[in-house]
Amino acid sequence: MGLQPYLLLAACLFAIGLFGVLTRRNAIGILLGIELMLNAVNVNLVAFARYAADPAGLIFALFTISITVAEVALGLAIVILIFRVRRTVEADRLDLLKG
Amino acid sequence: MSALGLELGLSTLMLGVFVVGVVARDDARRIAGMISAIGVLALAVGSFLLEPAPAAPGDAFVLDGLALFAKQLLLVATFIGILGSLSLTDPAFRRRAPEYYLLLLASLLGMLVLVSARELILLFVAFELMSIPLYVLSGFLKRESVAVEAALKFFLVGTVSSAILAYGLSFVYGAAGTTALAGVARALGAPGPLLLVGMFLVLAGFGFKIAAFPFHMWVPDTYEAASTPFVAWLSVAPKAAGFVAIFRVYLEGVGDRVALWIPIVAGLAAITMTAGNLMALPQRNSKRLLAYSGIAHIGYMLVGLAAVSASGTAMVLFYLVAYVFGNMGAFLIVEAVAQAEGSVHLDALRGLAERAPLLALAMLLSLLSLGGIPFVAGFWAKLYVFWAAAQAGLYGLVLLGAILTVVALFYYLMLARPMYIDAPRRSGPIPVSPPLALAILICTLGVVGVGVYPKPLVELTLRVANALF
Amino acid sequence: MDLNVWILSLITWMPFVGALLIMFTARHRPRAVRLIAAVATGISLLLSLVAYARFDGDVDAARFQFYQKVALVPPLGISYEVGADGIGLVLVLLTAIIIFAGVFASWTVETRSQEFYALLLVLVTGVFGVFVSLDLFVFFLFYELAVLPMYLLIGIWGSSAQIRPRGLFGWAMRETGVGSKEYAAMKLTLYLLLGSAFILVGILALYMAAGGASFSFLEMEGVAFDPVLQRWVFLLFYVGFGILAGIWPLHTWSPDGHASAPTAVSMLHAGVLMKLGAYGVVRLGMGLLPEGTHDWVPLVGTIATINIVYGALSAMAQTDLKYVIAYSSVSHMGIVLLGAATLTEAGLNGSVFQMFAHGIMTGLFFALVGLVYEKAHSREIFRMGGFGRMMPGIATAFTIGGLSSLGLPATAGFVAEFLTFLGAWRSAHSWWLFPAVAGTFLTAIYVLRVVKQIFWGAVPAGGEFHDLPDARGPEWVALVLLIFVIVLFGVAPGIALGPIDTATVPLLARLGALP
Amino acid sequence: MNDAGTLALAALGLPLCAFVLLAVVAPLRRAGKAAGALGIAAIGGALVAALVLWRSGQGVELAWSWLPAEGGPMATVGILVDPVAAVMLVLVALVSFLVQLYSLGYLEHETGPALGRYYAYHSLFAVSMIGLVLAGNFLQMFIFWELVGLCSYLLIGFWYDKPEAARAAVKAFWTTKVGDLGFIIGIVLLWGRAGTFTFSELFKMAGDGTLAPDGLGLVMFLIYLGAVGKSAQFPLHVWLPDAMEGPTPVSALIHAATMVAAGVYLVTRAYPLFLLTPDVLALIGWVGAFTALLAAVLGLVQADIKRVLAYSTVSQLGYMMAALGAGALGAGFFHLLTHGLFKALLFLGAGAVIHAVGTNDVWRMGRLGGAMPQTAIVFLVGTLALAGIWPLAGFFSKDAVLAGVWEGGLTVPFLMLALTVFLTAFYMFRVVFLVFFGAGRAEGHPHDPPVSMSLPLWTLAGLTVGVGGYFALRGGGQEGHGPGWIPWVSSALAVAGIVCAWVTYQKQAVSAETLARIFAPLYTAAQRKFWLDDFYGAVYRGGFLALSRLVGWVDRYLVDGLVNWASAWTLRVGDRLRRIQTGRAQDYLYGVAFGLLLVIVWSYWP
Repeated sequence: MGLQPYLLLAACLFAIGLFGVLTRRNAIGILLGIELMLNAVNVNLVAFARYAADPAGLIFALFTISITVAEVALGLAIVILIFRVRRTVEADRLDLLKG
Repeated sequence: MSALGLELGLSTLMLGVFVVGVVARDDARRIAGMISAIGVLALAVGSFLLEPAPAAPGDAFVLDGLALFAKQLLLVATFIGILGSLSLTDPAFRRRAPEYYLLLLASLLGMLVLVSARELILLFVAFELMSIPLYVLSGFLKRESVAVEAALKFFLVGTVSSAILAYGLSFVYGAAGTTALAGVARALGAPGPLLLVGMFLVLAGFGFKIAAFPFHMWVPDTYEAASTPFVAWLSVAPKAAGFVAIFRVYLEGVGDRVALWIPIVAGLAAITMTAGNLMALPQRNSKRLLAYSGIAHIGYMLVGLAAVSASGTAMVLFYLVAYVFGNMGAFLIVEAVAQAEGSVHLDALRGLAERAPLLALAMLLSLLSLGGIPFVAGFWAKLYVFWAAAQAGLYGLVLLGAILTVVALFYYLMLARPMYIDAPRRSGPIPVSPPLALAILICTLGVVGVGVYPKPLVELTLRVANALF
Repeated sequence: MDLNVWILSLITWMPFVGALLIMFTARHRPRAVRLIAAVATGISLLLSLVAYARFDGDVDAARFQFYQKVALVPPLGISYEVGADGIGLVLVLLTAIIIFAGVFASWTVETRSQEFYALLLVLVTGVFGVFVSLDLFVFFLFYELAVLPMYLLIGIWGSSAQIRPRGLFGWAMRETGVGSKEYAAMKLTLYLLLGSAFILVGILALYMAAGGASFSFLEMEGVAFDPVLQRWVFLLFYVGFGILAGIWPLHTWSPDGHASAPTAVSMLHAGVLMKLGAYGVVRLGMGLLPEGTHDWVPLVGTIATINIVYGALSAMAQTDLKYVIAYSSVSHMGIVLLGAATLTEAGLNGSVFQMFAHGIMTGLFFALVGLVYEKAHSREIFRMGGFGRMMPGIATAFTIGGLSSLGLPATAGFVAEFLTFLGAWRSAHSWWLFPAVAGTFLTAIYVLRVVKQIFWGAVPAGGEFHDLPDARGPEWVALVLLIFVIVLFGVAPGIALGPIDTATVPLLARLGALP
Repeated sequence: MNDAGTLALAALGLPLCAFVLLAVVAPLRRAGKAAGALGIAAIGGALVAALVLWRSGQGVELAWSWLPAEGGPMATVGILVDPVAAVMLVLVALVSFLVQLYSLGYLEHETGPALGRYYAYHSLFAVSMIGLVLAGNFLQMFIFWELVGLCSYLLIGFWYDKPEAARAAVKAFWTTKVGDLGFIIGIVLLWGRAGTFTFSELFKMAGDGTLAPDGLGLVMFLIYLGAVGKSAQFPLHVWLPDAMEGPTPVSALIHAATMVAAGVYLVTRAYPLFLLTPDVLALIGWVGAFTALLAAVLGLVQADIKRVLAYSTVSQLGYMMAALGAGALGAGFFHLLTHGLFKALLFLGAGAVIHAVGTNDVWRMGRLGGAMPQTAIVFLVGTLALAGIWPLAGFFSKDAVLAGVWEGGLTVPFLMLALTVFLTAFYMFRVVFLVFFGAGRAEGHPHDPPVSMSLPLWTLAGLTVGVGGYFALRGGGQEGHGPGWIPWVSSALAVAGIVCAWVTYQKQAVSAETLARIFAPLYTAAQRKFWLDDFYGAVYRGGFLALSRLVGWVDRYLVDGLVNWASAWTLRVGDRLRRIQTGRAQDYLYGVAFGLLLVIVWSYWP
C-alpha cells in the first residue's frame, strides 16, 4: 500500500476539520474541528516518517500532539471564561468588537 | 559564551520572576515587573556585546548575523513594552504581575528561539511557544468581556493558522525528507508538487503571524481589547520574529530559485497595503486606527520581501526597526493619554498640544515616521523598501505604495489634527508615569536618531542580509 | 569669520533662531513674540540687502557666489552646500521682504501667537534654504521643511469659506467638507507631499545615474545624463514642482489653501512658495536636464498659457475676495512658467522677474485682503462698496497692487510681462504671445471690477459697514514697503535684471538656446 | 548732455517732483490749495522750459539703458526732441498749466484731501504726457501711453462715489486697453523683426529698406489700433462721451486737448513706418473720415453740453486721422494743435457755464449771454474756430485737412468731411443759441467766473484768435496748397450750418421736433448711439462674464470635483471594506480559509 492513501486520508481529515471549524457555531465544536486538522498533520508526519524510514517525523508528530494538547487546553480555558462573563459559547454571538 | 547564552539568561530571568510570584504577597508582586525590566535590559545590553557566529550548514540553532540582529531588536522592543506595562494601573496587573511578565518572557523566549531555528521541528515548537502565551496575555483581564472575546478570536484564528502551518510543514518534511532547513533549501532546487503545497501552506501560516491580509482579521479586535502596552509590543515583536522566520524558510540558501515566491508575495503585499490603508481611514478609535495602519506597514514590508533580494531583505529589517520605534511610540502615547482621559477615541487627543506639548510632539514625530516624512525614521524605511522593489523591477508595487502613502498621510494627519488644531476638552497637564515616559522617550529618540543618521543601520542590515544569499 | 561665506547661512538660519527664541523665551508674551519675529526677519532682510549689494555682476565672476560647503554625510555625498546666483539672490530678497512684511501684516494675531510665529519662521527657514542650497538632498529637506508647517498654520489659524456643494460631485464635496479650513489644509498638504514624492524620485534617479557619489548640484551639472532618463526625470520634476507652482489642472489646492490661510501665510505661500515650484523647474529641470527640457517645453508653455487664461477667467468668476486673488496667482504663475518655457533670454529674465514681481504684488494683495477682512469681517465682494471713503490708504494700496497685476507700466508687473511677451514671440511657439496678452486684458477686467465694486461707488445701505478704520501703524510698514518695492522695480528694473541676466545667460547657453 | 536735453528733462522733471512730493508728503497733499499751488508752479516751470526749448528750435536725442541684457541693453529710456515734439510739448504744458490754474477756481468747494489728490493726479498726468511726447522709442511711448490712460481713469473717477463716474472710468480704461493690446502686440512683433524699439534706428531701417515690408502691414495696423483706442476712433470711440463724468477741467485737458490727441501724435511719430504700408494709411484715412461724420451726427442729438463737445472732439480727431491717412502729415498735426487750443477753450467755457448754472443740460439753460458776457464771448470765439470761420485758427487747419484729403485722392472721405463741416457748425451753434441766447431760462443767479477761471479762458481765446490772425496775415496756412475752391466751399458749408441752427433754435421757424421726425430713423439710431454701446455691453456680459462663470463652474465642480470625488470615493471604499470586519470569529476563520485558497490559487496560476 503506497503513500498516497495516507496522504488522502490526512487531506480528508484536514478538510473535514476545516469544514467543522467553519460551520460549527459552538466554540467547543470549533475546537474539535481544530483537533481534527492537527490530527491530519500527525497522519501526514507518521506516513512520511514510515516511508522515508526517518525517525524525525515521529518526533515531529510527538511534538505536534503535545502542542495540540496545550492549545486545546488553553482553548477550553478561554471558552470557560467566555461562558462565565457572557453566558454563551456561541461563537457568532461574540461580536462586541467589530469594524 | 555559547550561542544559547541569551536564551539561558532569559530562562533564568523567567525563573526569578516565577519565584517572585511564589514568595511575594499580592502588592509586593509588582517588583516582578521591575525585575523583568532590568533583566531584559541586561540581556539587551548583552546581546549588543555578542558577536555573530557564521552558521555551519547542519546547525539546527544558529546565532548568525540575522538571528543576532533580530534578537537585539526583540529585546529592545520587549524592554520598551515592559516599561510601558509597568505603568498599568488595573489591580489585576498588580496582583497577577508575575503571571503577566512570565507569559511575556515566555513568548519572548519563543521568539528568540524562532529567529535562530533552522530546523522544522524547532521552528514549529518555537512558533507555538511564541504564540500560546500571547493568547493568554490578550485575555489577561479575564473579567472584561471584550478582552476575553478578543482572546477567543485571537486563539481560534491563531490555532487554525498554526494547524495549517503544521500541515504545510508536514508536507515540506515529507518532500524534503529531512527537517533541516538546509535540506529544504536543497530540495527546493527541483521542487515537487508536495513541496510547493507545503511551502504555500506554511506561507499561509506565517501570514497569520505577520497579520497579512486576509489573515489579519484578528488584529483590530485584539489590539482594541487588550491592554495597550502589551498591544504596542504585540504589534511589533511577533511580526519581527515572523519575518525573520520567513527569511529563514524561503530565502536562506535558496539562492536564485527564490523568484518562485515573487508573484504571490507581491500579491499579498498589494492587497495588504491597500486593505490596511483603506480600512484605517474611517476609524475613530486610536488603537484600531493604529492596528490597521500596522497592517498597511506589513504590506510595505512584504513589498521589500517580494523583491527577494539581499537589499530587499535588508530594507525589510531596516523597516522593522523604524516600525518598532514609530509604532510602539504611538501606542504608548495613546496609552498615556488614555490613562488621563480614560478613552482611546480620537477626541481624547484634543488639544494635546496645549496640555502636553512634549507628548504631542512625540506623537507627531511617531506619526510622521509612520507616514514616511523626512527627518524621521519612517522616511528612510519607505524610501529604501521602494528602492529595493524598484531594483527588482516591481514598479507597479512601488507606484501603488507611493499613492497609498498619501492615503496613509491623510489618516495620520486626521490623528494629528485633534492634537494640534482642535481646542482641548479639559485643561490641565497630562500626568505620565516615569517608566512610560522613559519608554516614550526611547521610542522618540529611536525615531529621530534613525531618521537623522540612518547610515550605520543601513550598512548593518545590508551586511546581515547579504549573508543569507 | 568672512561675511561673504557666512551671509547666506545667516540669512537662512536667522528665522530659525528666532523661532527657537520664541518657543523658549517668549512664552505667553505676545508682544515679545512679535518683536523677536520682526527682529529676526529684519536681520534676514538687511543681510539679504547686503548680499544683493555685494553680488558681483561681472561676466567673468563666479556664477554661484557666497559659496559655503560643509560635508554632512561624506559616504553618501550629502553636504550642506549653499551659494546664490542671480536667480537665487533675487528670490532670497523676495522671501526676506515678504516675510518681513508678513510679520507686520499679521501683527494682530492673538490666538496662540507663539506657535504661529514659530511655525512661520521655521517655514521661512525652509524657503530660504531651498533658494540657496546647492546640494539636492539638503534642497529636498528644506523643501519639506517649507511645506509641512503649512498644515498646522492653515488648520489652526485659517478661516473657512462657504462653498455650495453642487453638480456631479456634490456628494463628494459634502463628504470632504469643501471650503472648511481643515479641508483646505489637508488638501494642500497632501498635494504638496505628493509633489515632493515625485521630486524625491527624480533627485534620487539623477543621484544614481550620476554615479551615486554626490548630491552636489554643481557636480551633477557636469554630468551628461542619458536622454531617456532626462525625459522622464524632467517630467517628474515638472509635475512635482508644478503642483507647487499651481500648474493646471493640478492647481486646485491653491485657491482653497490661499483663501483659508491666515494673512501672513497666504502672503508667504502665494508670494514665495509657488515661486519655489517654478524655481525648482528652472533650477533642477532646466539646469540639469537640457535634452529633457527641449523635449517638454512645448507642453510646459502650452499649459502655462492655459494657466494664464483659465486662471484669469476663474478669478473673474469668484465672489470671494480671497479667491479672486488666489486665482490671479494661478494666472500669473502661468506667466512665470511661460517665460521659462520660451527658452529665450528675454523670456527667462521675464520669468524670474515675474517670480519676484508677482511675489511682492500678491503679498501686498493678501496683506490688504487680510486688512479688509479684519475690519469689514466680510470677503463677499458684492456685499461691499464705497470703502474708498473710509479706508483711502488701503484703497490706494489695493489699486496700485491691482495695476501692477494687470501689467501697468512703471510697476514691476509690466516689466515681467513685457519681457515674457518678447520671449514668447521669439520662442519656437510664437502663438504663446496671444493668450499671454489676452491674460493681461482679462486681468484688467477682473481687477478693476473688484476695485470699483469694493472701494468705489456708494456704501451699501444697511449700515453694517460704517466708519471702518483705515490701516494702522505696523500694518503701514508692510504696505509701504511692498508698494515701494513694486514701483522701484517697475521704474528701474535693471536693479534686478542685472543679476538675473548673469544667471540666465549661462543657463540658456547650457541649453544651447542662445543665438 | 546739451542744454536742450537739460530743458527737456526739466520739463519732465518738475511735474515729477511735484507728483512725488504730493504722493509721499501726506500733509502737503491734504492741504489742498497749497498742493494746487505746488502743482501749478511745477507745470508753470515746465511751460517755461518748453517755450525756451521751442524757441531755441534745437533737437536732441538721449538714451539710457533700461532693460539690461547680454551684449547691450534690450531697451532704453531717453528723450527725443525734434520740432514736432517741441511744439507738442508747448501745447501740453500750456494747456495743462491753464487747466490747473482754472481748476483752483472750479473745484473751490472740494475738501482739502480731494483737491490734493486732484493735483497729484494732474501732476502725474503732466509727467506722463510730457514723457509720451518726448519718448524716443516705442516701448517708452507705450509706458507713458498707459500712464496717461491711468491718469484719465483716475480723473474720470475723481468723484468715485458717483456710480456713473466709476462706471465711466472703468469703461474708459477697458476700451482703451483693447486698443493697447494691439499696440503692445505690434511693438513686440516689430521688435521681433527689427530687434529694436528706437524710432531713429527703425526709421533708418525703413529708409534703407532693411525692414522687410512684407507682413509689416499687420504690425503697423496693430500699432494703429492703439491710436484707435486712445484717439477714440470708430469703433472704440464709445468711452469718450462717458468720460465726461469727470470734472470739466479734466475733460478739457485730457479728453480734448492732449491725451486723446496722443493717437494722432503716435501716428505722426511713426509716420516713416506707416509710409511703408499705404493700405494701412488708407484705412486710417477712411476710418478717420467715417468717425468724423458719425460723431458729428451723434453730436446733433445730445442734450448734455459736455457730451456735445465730446462728440465734436471725436469728430475733430477723425479729421486729424483722415489727414494723416491721406498723407497730409502737417495738416493733421496742425489741426491737432489748433484744435487743442480752441477745444480746451470750449470745455473751459462750458465749465464756467456749468459752474454757474449747476447743470449740464442745454435745455435748462438760456439767455446766459447777458448774465455772463465774458464767457459768452470766449465761447463764441471757440465755436467759430471749431466751425472753421475765417480768420480763426480752426479755419486754416480745417482747410489744410480738407485740402490734404482731397490731394490724397480720398474722394469719399473728403465728401464725408465736407458734410461734417456743415454738421459741426450746426450742432455747435445749436448749443450756442440754446445756452446763451435761446428762449429757455436758467435758474439761479449765473455770473461770470472768478479771475482764476476767466484768465485761462481769455488766454486761450487770445491764442485762438492770434494763431488765426498770424496765418491770416501770412496769407493762408503753410498747408493751404489745395485747389482754390476748397476754402470757399467749407466756409459756405459752415455758414449754412450756422444759419440752419439760427433758424431752428433761435427763430424756431423750424421746430427741432419736425427735423427729428423728418430724419426719424437716423434720429432714433443716433439716440441709441447706433447700438454700439449696447453691443459692447452684450459682449461684456454675454461674452466675458458668462464665459468666466462657465470656467469658474468647471474649475470648482469638474476639475476640483474630480479631486474631491477621488478622495471621497477612497473614504467610502474604506468604510465599505471595514464591513468585512464583522466581529464574528467564524468570519475571521473564513478569512483565513479564503487566504489559504488565495495562496493556493495564486501559486498554481499558469
